[in-house]
Amino acid sequence: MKLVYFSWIRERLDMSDEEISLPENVISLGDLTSWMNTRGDEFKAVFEHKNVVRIAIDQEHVDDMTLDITQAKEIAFFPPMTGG
Amino acid sequence: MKLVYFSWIRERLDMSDEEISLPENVISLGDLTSWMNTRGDEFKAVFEHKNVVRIAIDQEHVDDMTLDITQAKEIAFFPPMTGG
Amino acid sequence: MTVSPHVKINVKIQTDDFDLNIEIDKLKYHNKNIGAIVSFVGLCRDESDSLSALEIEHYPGMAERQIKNISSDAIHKFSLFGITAIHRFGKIKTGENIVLVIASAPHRQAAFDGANYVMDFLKTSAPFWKKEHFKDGVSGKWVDAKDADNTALDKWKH
Amino acid sequence: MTVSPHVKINVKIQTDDFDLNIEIDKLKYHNKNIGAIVSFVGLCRDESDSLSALEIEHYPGMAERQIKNISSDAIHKFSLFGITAIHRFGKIKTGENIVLVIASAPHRQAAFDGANYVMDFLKTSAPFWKKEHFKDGVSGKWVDAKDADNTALDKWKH
Repeated sequence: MKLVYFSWIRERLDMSDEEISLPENVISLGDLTSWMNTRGDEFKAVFEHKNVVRIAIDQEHVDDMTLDITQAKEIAFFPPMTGG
Repeated sequence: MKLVYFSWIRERLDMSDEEISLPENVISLGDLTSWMNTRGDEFKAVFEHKNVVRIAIDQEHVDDMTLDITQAKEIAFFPPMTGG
Repeated sequence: MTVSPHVKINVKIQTDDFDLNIEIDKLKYHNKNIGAIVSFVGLCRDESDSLSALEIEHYPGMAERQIKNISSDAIHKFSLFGITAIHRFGKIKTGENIVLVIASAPHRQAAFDGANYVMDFLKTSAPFWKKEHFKDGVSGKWVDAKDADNTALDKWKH
Repeated sequence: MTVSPHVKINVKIQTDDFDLNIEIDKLKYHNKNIGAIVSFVGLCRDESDSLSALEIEHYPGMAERQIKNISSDAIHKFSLFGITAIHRFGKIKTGENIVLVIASAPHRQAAFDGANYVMDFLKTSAPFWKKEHFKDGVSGKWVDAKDADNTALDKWKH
């Protein structure tokens, strides 16, 4: 699975994307964000702010933490958008 | 005093403007429209429709029939505007 | 409310067409605080292919002055940097431009409101009259004022 | 509601600037039923001369698709003929254009509403992020999302 990062989340994690294999017990979107929070200090600094991290699964904006993500190809994490 | 006419009022009266001397008893805007109504069939056909004739005194839109018009230089009569 | 020294009002009543890019450049000139520019262009529709042209009559002098006043109102009401308003007169064929209003402002909603406000007044309160010429050669018909336009104007009265 | 065969949606995410006249001509092409065209141009303000440039990042693919969906929504919601939406990315200097939205419609209010609706979504829901670069050389700062923009979006939810 590909994870992609934008804006200050990309800068904080010092990478724009990565390929990962999910642990077997990560099924839902909520499982994923909880697991991300355990991946080290930089990840924790991002994912402890649950209210500012926005998520897209396969380029669709989502906010339902119970969604099954095991079939997703690409999951993106980014702060609130500031376009226009 | 100059009277000017626009749109179908101009066409109906068959003139775009005219110089007139007001009768002495014409003081207010209401007096003027009543007098216009007596100037023949074509004037009557226009000025009997009081609700559709709009008026500007010296290029300012007005609707107060009690206004004193004796000092006006130019009075315009036209139907509701349809610009834009 | 204070008005910026950058404030610009450009009003023209003309037979010629206008160029939107050029008019926007004039409003932008020497002002880097503009964050939003909203433009409205009104065109002559062919009304299901029945219309051949519009003929637009106006009251010279009064039209310019009134549109300048309305533009100045809009600038104060919405804290705009500028308004450009150009209204054509004479014969206008289907598909051609009739009217242009541009509002520039620091922020988005002010620019939208400013352009919309000036257009509502142009539709109902500026001394212009439209006559329709039809393709079947039937002699011209003066356009009636629309209740909807007057209702649109009422929304600013609060 | 039926959608006219004339309906056009043009969405581009690009580094280059855009030309408003050219984009309007594309929307008008072969359609003489358009009575109103509203354009919004968003620019990079210099914030009292402190800003030197914005850097805009976007999510390629998702940005295009989402703006196309929003444009299609707007066309159905307001019975428009077309929407053009162009958003630039990369480094944008003060005074330069950032974003363009154009809505074409038979009538005035639909065109205003259509352009305003698409802009509200671009501000809050399209995957773009802005970073400010200041003249004093202080390293860039990511722009925070504004509550006002989210409130503006809420007005369409009824």
